[in-house]
Amino acid sequence: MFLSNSTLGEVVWTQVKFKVNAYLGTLVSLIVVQILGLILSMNGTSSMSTNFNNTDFQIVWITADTVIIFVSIWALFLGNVITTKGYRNTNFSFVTNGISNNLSNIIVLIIMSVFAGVTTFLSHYILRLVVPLFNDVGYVKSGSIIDDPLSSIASMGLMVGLILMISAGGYLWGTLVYIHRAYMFLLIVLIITLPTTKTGQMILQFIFADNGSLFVLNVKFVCVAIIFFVLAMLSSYRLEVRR
Amino acid sequence: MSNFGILSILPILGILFIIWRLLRLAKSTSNRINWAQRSNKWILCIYIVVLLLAVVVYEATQTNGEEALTSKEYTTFINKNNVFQQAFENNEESKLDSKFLIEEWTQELEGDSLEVILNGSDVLMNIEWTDSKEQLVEAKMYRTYSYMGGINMGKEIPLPTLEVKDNQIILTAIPQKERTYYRFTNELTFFSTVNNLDAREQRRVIGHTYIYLKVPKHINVIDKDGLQFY
Amino acid sequence: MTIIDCQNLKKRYKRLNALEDITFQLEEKKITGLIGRNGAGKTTLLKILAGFIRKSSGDIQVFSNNPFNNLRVSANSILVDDQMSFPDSLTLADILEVAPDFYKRWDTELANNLFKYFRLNPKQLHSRLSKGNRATFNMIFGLATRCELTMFDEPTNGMDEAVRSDFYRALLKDYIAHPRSILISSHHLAEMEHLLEDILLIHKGKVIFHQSLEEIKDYAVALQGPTDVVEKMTVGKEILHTKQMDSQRKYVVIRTEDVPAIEGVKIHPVTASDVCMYVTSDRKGGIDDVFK
Amino acid sequence: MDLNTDSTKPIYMQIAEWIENEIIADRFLSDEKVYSQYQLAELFNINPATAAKGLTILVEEQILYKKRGLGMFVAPEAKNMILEKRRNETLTRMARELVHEARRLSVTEEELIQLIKKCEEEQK
Repeated sequence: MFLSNSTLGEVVWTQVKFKVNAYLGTLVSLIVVQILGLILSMNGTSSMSTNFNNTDFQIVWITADTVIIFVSIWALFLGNVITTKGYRNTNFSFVTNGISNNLSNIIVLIIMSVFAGVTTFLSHYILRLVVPLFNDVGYVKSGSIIDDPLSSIASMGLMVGLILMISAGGYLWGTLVYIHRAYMFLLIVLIITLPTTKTGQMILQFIFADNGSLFVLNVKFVCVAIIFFVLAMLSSYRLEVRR
Repeated sequence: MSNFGILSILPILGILFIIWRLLRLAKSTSNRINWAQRSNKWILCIYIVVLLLAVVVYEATQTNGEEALTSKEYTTFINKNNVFQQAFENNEESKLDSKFLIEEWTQELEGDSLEVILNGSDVLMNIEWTDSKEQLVEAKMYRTYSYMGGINMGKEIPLPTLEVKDNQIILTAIPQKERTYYRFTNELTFFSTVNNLDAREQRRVIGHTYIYLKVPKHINVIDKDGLQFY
Repeated sequence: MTIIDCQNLKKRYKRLNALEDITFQLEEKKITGLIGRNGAGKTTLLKILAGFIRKSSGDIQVFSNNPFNNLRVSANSILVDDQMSFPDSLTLADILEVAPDFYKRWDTELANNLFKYFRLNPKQLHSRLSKGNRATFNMIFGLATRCELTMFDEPTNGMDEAVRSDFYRALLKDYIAHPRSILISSHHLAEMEHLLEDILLIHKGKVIFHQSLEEIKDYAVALQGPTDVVEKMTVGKEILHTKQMDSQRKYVVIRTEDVPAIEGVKIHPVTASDVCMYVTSDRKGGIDDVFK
Repeated sequence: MDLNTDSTKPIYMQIAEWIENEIIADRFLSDEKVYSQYQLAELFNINPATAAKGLTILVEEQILYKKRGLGMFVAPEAKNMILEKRRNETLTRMARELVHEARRLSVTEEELIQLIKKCEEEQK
């Protein structure tokens, strides 16, 4: 009798290759989401104005904020959807077990988050090129990759971290929903309670506010993502394949 | 002329060449890949190429546009403005930085009163009372560093026109349309405003137009618009 | 070598006891038929063996490992059933292309040849296949994995007659070329009887018997003759099945034993599939009794 | 070459009979190799273990003999042995059935013998 011995690493790697290939469609949906975000960003995300000597002086900031909000929603959906029954069953049509399935899902989410973060960052340059075509206004020379590589990388990293954290949240949420449907309402409960209760506010404050630098904030994002992933793995360890 | 033409075509040719190479690469990789995925892969490849091109093109063409202040410059400007304002409020004419000086003039008054009229302009005024018995009024107009969101407003916003008539000083703002600047940033504002003090500082409006008058004590200054500090 | 070792295996769903008490051992490189009526627990047993679901109690070893969440079992076993699904982003050809990455013994040639033979469309999506074609594709997938433990759960559901016999033939030829342990569940014993070496008959979550096909054929014997004579003969015997032929003649199936030859009573052997049917029947008597 | 899977006769018996028939028909000669269990399995679309069982019966009856690592061979006396066996078993059984059927149809012994003789003539 010949038994092939696949190590966990091998199986995870094969699953990752398979999943990235199989989930390419989600990246196309990401592009759609980004383009939608870009279109809505054309008028600027925030502006300030003042009146000086009878002249209205206005600066309109065109940032990646709208795009990142859209992409975050996409990330939540992505993390959630790969835990659903259909996706889970297709994974188990090939060699895998609970751990390798989780690990490969996590790696796929990381890969997709990096892709989403970097493209979100770069997509902003489309705005920089397109917006001047439609508006006859002044432009401020803006920090670009060559001018300010460090801050560009930091902000790219922040986008990746944020998207990863949200997709991890979606993944945990989806895993819990798979275990019991009642968890469906968890997200809604969280959305209501986090900003309204004292502890919720404290948690939010701890993560998002009072950070010395963007780097610290990003580290916090990644830590939260890791916590979400670990929780998802622990809670799904004894999960059966329901097909 | 012909030299210039060739030079301007070269970068375009270069970009076309890069696109062609990238498309070739994308095609050869996607040939090894199945049909259903091929359209997805094409879309992704094209999107990435477009993004990279956007960056390259932006970096190459970004020549016009206002320089924005760095936060370091901002801080020094704010400090200089503050020093000026301090000196202005304290009637220390000698300390007023002459590089802010825009215009100065003197005027022989006919009567005993001087009226300062503001026609929509936006200035701060201070008066230094002199012991002179003459009718002569000295006036200086200053503008400190005027920035908003890192943009030099001083350059764009015209100074009020100044009209000196008998015993009147009329400052009329030139009603300029409006001035809008677009500013792009890589940063996520909803994080940077919370976390980045520099960014908050950069959004402040700084700068003013000042009028400094030296007026003999016996002259009555009529200041209907309440420009004066005290 | 023993590939599967089940001891008092139980599986309980919320209200239902799917497996009551399963004890059997499966030797390597045999084709075994897992036979049972609908709801006997065949699918549950196969899913436990494949590591998809957990046992409730008892002991189960596949390749000397508890199969649940076990990578070794997953890498060396395949369960082909009609709920098998593949991503919609992959065409059938793509699936066959990624499979060798997962299954080290994947037989590309066999997969491609079978694929061509059954005229499947390589650009189709798995979820869009008709029921029969899906079963065919799943079967090709299952055979090509060459897994040491290959399990088919009702593989011929939805296949037409020609494909069925082709499937059984393909299974046999591939088995001869590459002997391995094959477990086929079905409630149609007759159509695949010739392929099987052993039969594992389960009923209501319990193993009724696990024997070779020939032993099962010897399990029971049928007596047919005048009602009164047959009834006299079968007094005190274990009756598996009775059927009133007409007003005078009766057909009774009993456990095999030496029956004296009596004039007018014919003694018939009983086919394996009939034995299985009778043994797992809860009713003495048959459908005819309903219409009395 | 089809087996009757629905038949009440076990498959391995049918396999054994088939080989015997082949030997009688001189398609397998003395000391010649017969099909292996796998060849039989393929030929008849049956499980190799079942085919092996058919071969084992013949080995037990010494119609075939095993050569280690080489396979199964036809015993020198195989054909005669089979014919002998058939005579003893098959023919006797068939004769018994014939008589049984004849009695049911009220055919007398005389008439039966006449019938057999007649058939004998036709075969010549």
